Amino acid sequence: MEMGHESGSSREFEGQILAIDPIMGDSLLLTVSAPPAIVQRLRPGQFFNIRCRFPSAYDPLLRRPFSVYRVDVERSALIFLVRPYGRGSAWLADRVVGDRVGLLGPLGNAFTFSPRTQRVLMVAGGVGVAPLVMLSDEAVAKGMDVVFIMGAADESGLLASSELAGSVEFVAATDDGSRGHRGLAPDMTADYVPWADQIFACGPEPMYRTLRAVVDPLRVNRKPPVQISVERGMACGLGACLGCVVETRHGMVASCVKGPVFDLDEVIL
Amino acid sequence: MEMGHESGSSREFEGQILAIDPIMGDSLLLTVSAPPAIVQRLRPGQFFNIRCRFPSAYDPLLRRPFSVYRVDVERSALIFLVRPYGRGSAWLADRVVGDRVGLLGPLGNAFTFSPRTQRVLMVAGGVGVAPLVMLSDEAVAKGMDVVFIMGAADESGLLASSELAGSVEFVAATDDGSRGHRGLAPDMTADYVPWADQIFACGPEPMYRTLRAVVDPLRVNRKPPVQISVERGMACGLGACLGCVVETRHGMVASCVKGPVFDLDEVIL
Amino acid sequence: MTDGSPPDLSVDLAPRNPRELRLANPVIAASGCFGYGEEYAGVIDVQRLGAFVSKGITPERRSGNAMPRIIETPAGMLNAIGLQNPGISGFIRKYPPMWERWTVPAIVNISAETIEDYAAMAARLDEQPGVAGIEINVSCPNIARGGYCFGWDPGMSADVTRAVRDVTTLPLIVKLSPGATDIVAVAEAVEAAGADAISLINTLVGMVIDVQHRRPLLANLTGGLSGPAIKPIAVRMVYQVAAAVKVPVIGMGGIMGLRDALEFFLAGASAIQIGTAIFVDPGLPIRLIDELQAWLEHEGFASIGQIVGIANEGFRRGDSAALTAWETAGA
Amino acid sequence: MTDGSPPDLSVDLAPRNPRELRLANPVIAASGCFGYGEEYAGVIDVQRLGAFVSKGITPERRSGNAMPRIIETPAGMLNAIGLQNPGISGFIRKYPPMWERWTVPAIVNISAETIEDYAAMAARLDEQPGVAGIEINVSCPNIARGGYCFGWDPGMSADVTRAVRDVTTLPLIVKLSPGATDIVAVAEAVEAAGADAISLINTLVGMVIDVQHRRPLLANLTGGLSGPAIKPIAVRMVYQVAAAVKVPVIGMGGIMGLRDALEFFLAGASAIQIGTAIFVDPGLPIRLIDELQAWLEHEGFASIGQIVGIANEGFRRGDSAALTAWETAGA
Ligand SMILES: Cc1cc2nc3c(=O)[nH]c(=O)nc-3n(C[C@H](O)[C@H](O)[C@H](O)COP(=O)(O)OP(=O)(O)OC[C@H]3O[C@@H](n4cnc5c(N)ncnc54)[C@H](O)[C@@H]3O)c2cc1C
Ligand SMILES: Cc1cc2nc3c(=O)[nH]c(=O)nc-3n(C[C@H](O)[C@H](O)[C@H](O)COP(=O)(O)OP(=O)(O)OC[C@H]3O[C@@H](n4cnc5c(N)ncnc54)[C@H](O)[C@@H]3O)c2cc1C
Ligand SMILES: Cc1cc2nc3c(=O)[nH]c(=O)nc-3n(C[C@H](O)[C@H](O)[C@H](O)COP(=O)(O)O)c2cc1C
Ligand SMILES: Cc1cc2nc3c(=O)[nH]c(=O)nc-3n(C[C@H](O)[C@H](O)[C@H](O)COP(=O)(O)O)c2cc1C
Ligand code: FES
Ligand code: FES
Repeated sequence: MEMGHESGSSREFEGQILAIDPIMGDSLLLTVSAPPAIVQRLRPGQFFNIRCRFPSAYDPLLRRPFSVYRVDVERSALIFLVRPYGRGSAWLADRVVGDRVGLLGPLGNAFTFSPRTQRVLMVAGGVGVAPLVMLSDEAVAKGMDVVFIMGAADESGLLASSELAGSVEFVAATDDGSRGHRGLAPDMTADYVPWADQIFACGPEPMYRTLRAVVDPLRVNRKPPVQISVERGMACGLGACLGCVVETRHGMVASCVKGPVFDLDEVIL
Repeated sequence: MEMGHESGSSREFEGQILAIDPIMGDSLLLTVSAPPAIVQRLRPGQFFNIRCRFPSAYDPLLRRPFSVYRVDVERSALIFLVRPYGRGSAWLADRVVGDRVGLLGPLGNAFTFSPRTQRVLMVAGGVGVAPLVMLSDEAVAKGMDVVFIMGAADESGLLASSELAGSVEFVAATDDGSRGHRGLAPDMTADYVPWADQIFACGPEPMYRTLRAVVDPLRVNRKPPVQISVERGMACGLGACLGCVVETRHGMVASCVKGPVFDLDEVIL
Repeated sequence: MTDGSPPDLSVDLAPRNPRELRLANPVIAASGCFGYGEEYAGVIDVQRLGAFVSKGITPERRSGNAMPRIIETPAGMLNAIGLQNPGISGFIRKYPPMWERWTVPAIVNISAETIEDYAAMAARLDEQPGVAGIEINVSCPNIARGGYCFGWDPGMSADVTRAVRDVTTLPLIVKLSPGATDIVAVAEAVEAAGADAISLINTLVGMVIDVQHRRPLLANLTGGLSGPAIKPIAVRMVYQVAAAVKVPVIGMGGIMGLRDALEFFLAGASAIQIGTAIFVDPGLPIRLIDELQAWLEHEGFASIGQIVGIANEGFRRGDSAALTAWETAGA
Repeated sequence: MTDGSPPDLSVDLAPRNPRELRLANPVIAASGCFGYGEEYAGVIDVQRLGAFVSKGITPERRSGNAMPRIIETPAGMLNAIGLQNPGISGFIRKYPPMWERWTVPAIVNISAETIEDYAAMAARLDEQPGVAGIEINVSCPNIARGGYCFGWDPGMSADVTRAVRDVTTLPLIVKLSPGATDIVAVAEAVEAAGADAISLINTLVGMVIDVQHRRPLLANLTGGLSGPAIKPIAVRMVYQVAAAVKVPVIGMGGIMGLRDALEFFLAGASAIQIGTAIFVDPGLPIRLIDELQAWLEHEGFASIGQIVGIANEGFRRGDSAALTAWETAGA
């Protein structure tokens, strides 16, 4: 492997918050400026490790990974979906337009379409919706048919279907039945498994176990294949610390580099 | 000593920021709401221990002591002069109107006028000006004559004389001579020592050593007496940790309780 | 699960001592962080505390170290107060008479440089009204052993404990130093020597360099590190020690809120002490009492005792759940 | 003071070894925080570093601990990676050939559970092109001694050092464990046993309890505490050890910026390692090189060597400035 002896192509930079918009109840969409080369080349499923504190205060210490929800090529900006949950995300949600945030990325691999895919099924749980929005945009742009299943605790946690292209079929599920089907997102997938060429899922880990239980009996020769984005506590985001590993058929691999997207059949959850 | 077995009179409360005004270069005046009983009884020289971080982030950990610059009885508010210096004060200076801050106080003793005092000399160094502004207000209200000497690094660090009552004689000194006399505040005091009934000083510790060197040869029988407010790193602000002690003729005493105001002749600096 | 009555927060910290150390609740203000109790009287309802521990008392009056004595560190602080206190005689004249009229149990923290001095202080406290118990601070240099800290050595810690035990029937807490490589060995030794309870952890020794003046910032050069920064170390030691001894363990180190407090109980602490947090959040100890009660009720526990040690399977089974080599070494 | 040329940042970390360990600057990426160097190639100019230390290598391939392996703590983090690595054979096939084409010195961190295994690994590294030195991680359990950590005992640490010294002439750094009560005794022992340099500190053992699930959060139960939280402990130990030994000391623990780095140099470190900070601020090590140079220039020093240990008067005088009893015990 040849390494740059000159100053390497830095993936660490500061972005400026250009816009903050409410979404999905108490969550926010943060539009953050980024170099054009990064915005243009970004692939759906990739993420950034974001510093969620003032530089001189060391608590909370670590960066937080956030998937890209969408890119805004015209403004040369990345859009993140932030749910104020714990200390880091709450800090981020507390920013105002004009503030600067430290970004490291793009990191990780991406969701990939197979050459002949025409019909795609998205399965999103909560803020897991983020990378699937960008992926849906891309699928629609490629002329694919998209069914987008989304689950949330209640109505307020659901994505507004207007966030997706008009051609996308949006299926909602809520734990309390306040909108759409009562139940979990994976429960809604059964009808679409035979239809789909590929399935893409993003949500909490228990969702994947349920998803596997639902789709496996319906799949033939592991088809349609299922790509999932796993969520692990992270430190470096670059494959150096081995704190974020996922157990796969080929051993423990860093989910920040070999993931976060994995084939459901490859990972041991 | 009898203690309240019922819930004690709490001196810990949250205030809301009502106004933020620039002063003295990069410093700010923060107007913070407080219970009327506290505002009305506050004495010049007392201070509050202010939490300078989000409650869930533990760095910087400790509260920071801030003297009261003035009270606003009508709005039931305390006014603090904040110089963004290190991590805590920078956090405080970063607040916006409407934010809440945690206050503990009032703490400490106060400057005191002797019964027959008519002429008072104030000697302020930098942000040490804060408690002397409130003290000047009080002196003027009591019909005293006030000379207010203030030193700063340069012109931008000086208090605008309009911040003081019109009858106060304001004498400025700057290290670089950009306004007023070139030199330190204590150097300007010599002329006024014989005139003054009492001297009140607030500034960094080296200023007191200089002040002592200037005034001592001019005083007769330690008159006029000099009260100074000392600045020590603090933790509890209540006399419990003994981290803020000052060496006096009577031993090591907690400056947060027996001070911050001391008689210059009592302390060993 | 619960019969409608609120969960029982009370705890006896000296079950093997007839004199008992029964607390209405398991929240204790830590030594050196609460003065002699009176300092916080105007701020919180001191009498509601489970107990409080006095500033460390020494045989003679001490004026403490030169300044600066404290410095903030990342999520923590260093202190080198140097045990400023009136000495055992001055202390006895002033504080126990005041405490006698209080309802909250007052525990006296004692520090000395010889075994004889520890014992002599304890003997004077033995029949002192107003004193509910003694906490022995073994994080002091043993002059007879060239200044090697008592608390770093199981034998020396046990010797102090035994000497104090011989002269008083007061409930006796021994407060361990985290500087000991094998904290479990020290705990077992002081338990065998007669400790009624074990508290931990005291501060870790640290230093901050004043870069501008190119010398250590504290006048004493080093100081004791406390606050949230040390919490993971404290929880680990409580987990280890609680599994190894039968006497109650009192956990402390960086507790800033309910979740931190629960970590210590689940790790095996029967009670907790709050130190540094009192400086920044004086209302915390009282709030914790209410929050603990509400949490126990919500989770369906009838008493605080029911959650002690439940994060440690070995503790629950009643066998000593020593950590494996890799676990203790860190990895 | 300076003759116009920029201050000299270079340092030899193995002055008593003919093979030398000369670094262009004293900023080193720490073991476990920098992978094998290539991970950061796309982010920073790795070749500008003074050196970097590889992830800990073990005799056999290890898949590491179960998840979760890391958890954030106040101003710090706990890790229990469990030394996931390809083993010495897999390692030698893959990395030294890559490093041979780099200009930055690569140091290999080795971990084992027996003295023989340490020596066997060192022997294989001895003539390996691409390897500039060995860092022995003694924070591992010694299987032959019931799992007692090598690094907690001066004798055991010296035995490992001697065994490795016997089989290699490579520059040898021994990395001390802060779990040792008497860190100076361990340092002196490994110096006598042939260490060319001493690095410290490794992580402190900590635990976080997952309150919701009522069990330790890390699958390994405990983990190693690193980051700013431990900096005061690290600075104190560097100050003590640097005053006691003649070999260069490499300081680390919570360095997040220039002031932290200077604290370590002033305390007595000849070089520094950056660990946890790389995760949150990957640009830091390179920035530090420039900032150190600018600071030295501004303060009128001709070389980094001129500031080493100057916060310690005894160090400057050349006599062993042991801390007094109260200083080491904390108080
Ligand atoms: C690849 C990836 C993409 C993500 N994308 C998004 C996104 O688009 N939008 C979004 O809102 N979030 C996203 N997340 C989650 C996000 O990174 C944060 O984890 C989340 O915001 C919570 O962080 P916090 O600081 O708010 O909570 P914290 O304060 O960190 O605490 C949250 C809870 O988790 C626990 N916890 C913290 N760290 C760990 C750990 N390492 N192991 C186990 N428990 C731990 C804490 O104890 C606490 O109970 C993503 C995560 C990953 C890995
Ligand atoms: C009674 C009193 C009244 C005060 N009134 C005012 C006021 O009205 N307005 C105002 O702006 N400020 C006032 N101060 C000062 C204020 O409390 C803070 O100290 C100041 O704002 C700096 O805090 P910081 O967090 O910004 O800086 P920090 O981040 O704390 O750092 C400042 C510098 O001091 C060093 N330092 C920090 N703590 C200590 C310590 N314990 N010992 C030695 N060095 C230390 C740090 O290393 C750093 O270099 C007052 C102080 C006292 C004691
Ligand atoms: C300012 C200060 C003074 C202390 N004095 C003593 C003391 O005199 N005796 C003692 O045993 N512990 C003393 N301690 C240690 C605390 O009681 C406690 O063990 C330690 O601070 C850890 O708890 P914390 O993180 O909650 O503060 C002191 C701690 C601080 C911060
Ligand atoms: C994720 C992680 C993995 C580590 N792995 C090793 C290791 O394999 N060998 C070793 O000697 N030290 C290891 N360390 C310890 C660091 O090299 C360093 O000694 C410690 O983290 C203190 O420095 P810091 O606070 O700058 O991180 C590891 C630290 C971290 C955070
Ligand atoms: S986060 Fe460090 S290896 Fe993935
Ligand atoms: S700040 Fe604690 S005694 Fe003054």
